[in-house]
Amino acid sequence: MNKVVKNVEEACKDITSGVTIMLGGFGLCGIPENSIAELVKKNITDLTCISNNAGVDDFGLGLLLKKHQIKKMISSYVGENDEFERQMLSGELEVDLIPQGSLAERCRAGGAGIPAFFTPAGFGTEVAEGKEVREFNGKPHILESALTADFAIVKAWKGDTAGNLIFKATAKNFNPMMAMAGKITIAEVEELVEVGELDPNQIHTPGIFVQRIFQGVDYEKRIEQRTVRVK
Amino acid sequence: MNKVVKNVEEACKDITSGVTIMLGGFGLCGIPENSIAELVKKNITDLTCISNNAGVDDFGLGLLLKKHQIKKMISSYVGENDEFERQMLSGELEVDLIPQGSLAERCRAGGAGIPAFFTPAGFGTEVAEGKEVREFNGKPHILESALTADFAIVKAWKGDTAGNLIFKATAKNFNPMMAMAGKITIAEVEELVEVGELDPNQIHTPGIFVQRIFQGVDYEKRIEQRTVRVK
Amino acid sequence: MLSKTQIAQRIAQELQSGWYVNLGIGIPTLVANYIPEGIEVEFQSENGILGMGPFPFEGEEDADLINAGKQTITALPGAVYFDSATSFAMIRGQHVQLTVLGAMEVSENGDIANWKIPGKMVKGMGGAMDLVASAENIIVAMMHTNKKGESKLLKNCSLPLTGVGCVKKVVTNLAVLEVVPEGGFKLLERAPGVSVEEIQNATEGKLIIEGEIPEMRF
Amino acid sequence: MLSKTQIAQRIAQELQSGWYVNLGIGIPTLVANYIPEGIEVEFQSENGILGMGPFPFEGEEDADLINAGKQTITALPGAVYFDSATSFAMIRGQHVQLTVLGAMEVSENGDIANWKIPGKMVKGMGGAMDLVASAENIIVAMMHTNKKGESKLLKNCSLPLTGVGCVKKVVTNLAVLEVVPEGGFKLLERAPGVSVEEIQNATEGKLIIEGEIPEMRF
Repeated sequence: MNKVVKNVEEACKDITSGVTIMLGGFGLCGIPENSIAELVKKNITDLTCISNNAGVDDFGLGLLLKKHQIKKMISSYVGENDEFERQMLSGELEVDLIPQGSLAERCRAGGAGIPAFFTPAGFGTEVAEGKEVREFNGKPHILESALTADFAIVKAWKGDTAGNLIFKATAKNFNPMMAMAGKITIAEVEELVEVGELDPNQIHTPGIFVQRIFQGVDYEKRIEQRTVRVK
Repeated sequence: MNKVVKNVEEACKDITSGVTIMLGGFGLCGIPENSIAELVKKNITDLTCISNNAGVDDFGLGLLLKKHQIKKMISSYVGENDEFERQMLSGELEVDLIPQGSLAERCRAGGAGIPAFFTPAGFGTEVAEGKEVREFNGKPHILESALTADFAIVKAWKGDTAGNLIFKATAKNFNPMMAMAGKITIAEVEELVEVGELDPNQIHTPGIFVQRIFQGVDYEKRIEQRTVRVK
Repeated sequence: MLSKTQIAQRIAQELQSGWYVNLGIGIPTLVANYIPEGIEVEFQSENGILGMGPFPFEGEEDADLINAGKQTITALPGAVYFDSATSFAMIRGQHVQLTVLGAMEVSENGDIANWKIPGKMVKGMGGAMDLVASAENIIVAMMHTNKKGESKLLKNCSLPLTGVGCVKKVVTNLAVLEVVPEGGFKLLERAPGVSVEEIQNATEGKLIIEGEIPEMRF
Repeated sequence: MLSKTQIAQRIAQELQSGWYVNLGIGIPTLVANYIPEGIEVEFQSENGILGMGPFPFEGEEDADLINAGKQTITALPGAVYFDSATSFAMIRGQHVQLTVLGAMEVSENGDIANWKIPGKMVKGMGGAMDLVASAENIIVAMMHTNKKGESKLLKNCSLPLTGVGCVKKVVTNLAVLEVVPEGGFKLLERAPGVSVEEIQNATEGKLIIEGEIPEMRF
């Protein structure tokens, strides 16, 4: 089952203004750099972006923010971005903040056909406002609903032509759940191989969740906080 | 963090009559053979076993059934076992049948701190009796609750001393979710290695879910339906 | 009248390239043998494999590699193994485009009963309830009547249900029928040599006959 | 009075062998530097690693290997990487034995506020709400008073809450305090050279003082 598309233009060809997009990554780690650049280039607007973070001013989703392409962000932490702050405080940008674990589980639920689940996270806080509360084992929980998106864009380390994906280290993060939850899931990979080259025991995201895959180019893989020790 | 115990006796030392045990495996594939043999030897009774299947007459959980050690089975399919049938029809054995996907998800939920979730599986059937029904996206769903167990016993292909596990092919099945859902999780492995020998990108079950691990012996790995083609 | 393998062969004509397909035990399993030329599909087995291949050659069986029927199988290039929660995430999340399974009864509103006969040994529903509750596209493969000659296409199911209002199409030894949204089995095709009257006589549920009913073609 | 590193050092004394531990950003991160001899713990970072090691040597940074603070890190032997859903399954499922995090306010019934100041830029709660709602054992590491000299240990939190009734212990620059089930901060230890009176004066919430309060030992 061949899911390969020629390049990022073809992968993103039907992404239009107003759609909802999930984007994998944690901070700048494991983000779909090629696709974000293409979205910037396409100049589409009014996007709803579901992503744990919002990039930095000049990289990641910050590039889309700068051009006012994003109408609404659904995230857990958006702290490293001045332009984000400006747009949020001025009311130009809608922001829906979600506990990180609930965000991950809501994406997984969306992909797994679970419309809603109970979690203790956020009980008694403003996150619980308007949500059903129920006690289980003596502890209050709130009902959270599934998230899905018109497009999910993920970045993997290796992928095969059938869309099977392998992630590297902590660049995995939100990518697998978002891959499950996209109506159309686009995977960009550092290395695209033929089917049969990946060990079927080692695949993180089965190709059934991926509709399009392409070989990415020129990965910058920027480091947000370079922390080192001296030899 | 060393989770290694000397042998199956030590791994199962505090499993007593009346406890609830989850056991990985699908049919006879990926079942914890060593531990089941030890439970038989220990002669404990009144067990509640959560397992997708119930083994065959002379292997797998069938061995525990034959000695009347099981009080209740929670399974999705129990079709290949005459003794099971006899005990069930005579009322000696309680049986709770659960849709396979709901069983898997309920174990995962138990391990993931999700006390309950909605699923469409079983709506309008006797599985839905007494359960809350709610419509999402125009489709009725039922509320299912998490499953946990006093002990979860899983079988892996490779494991390291920290309890990290790798499964082989379709012997993975229910093992990863059950590993998450046991208050005490015991892993028996075909090959026990030192930490550092498994690639951290390839581990299926992180050691945090495993309390005890041991190197199993004498795996029979019986095949239930030997189907072949001729060269 | 179709043989069981012909039922499978007819269902195979429904396959579309790019589909992921889950085949139940029995007649549905045979569908894999008749994939039309040029059609590329991938088979999911709910115990944890995508890209299921044929049975292994003798001596090459692997106890760790089975399908949901517990049969030894092989994996094709591009295959992937996964746990049961992920497997049913695929099914429940409607990532599997077609489910083919057997049934004891189907009702004219698409209810299906295929797991339990009161008073008889109950083997369990396995993954059937998840599959029928979630699949967008369900084809039932079965004989049109039971061993006593009674119709299995009914006004209402008499056996405990597996799922409600979910069956879209039924392929039997006599006919191809569509379950229409307003209720009823719309007759699409006749088995070679089988008359509309014979099908009508073997169908207890509402049979909808519109215009000329073509014979199946193989 | 303790320095920030001494707060971390005191918290490190709470570690028990076999524990999986999640450390928040700031003072909590420093705890990893003071693991007592003979104690074996493993650090979980919620972005997807168990078995987090020290910072990499210069030139060995890997953009794909970071912690939840987005810092480049290394992995110890026995480490494992996982996705965010699995990470929070560990946290929500109480497989992590200890969570250490900072706070802006803690109330005498264990409420915590650490994510939002009305009128200021909101950065988001990240994983904090999941961590505090689920952890069996939460230690808050913070200064006893804010920059204006106002107590951060309160009768009631004034800021929007992160979690309700969840904090078990607070280690500040002045004291170690236990949040008792009936409500109140039970004074367990004083920082070297700090008097009970000083702690009382810096604590707005109910302070419970029973018998002689020992000084911390390092």
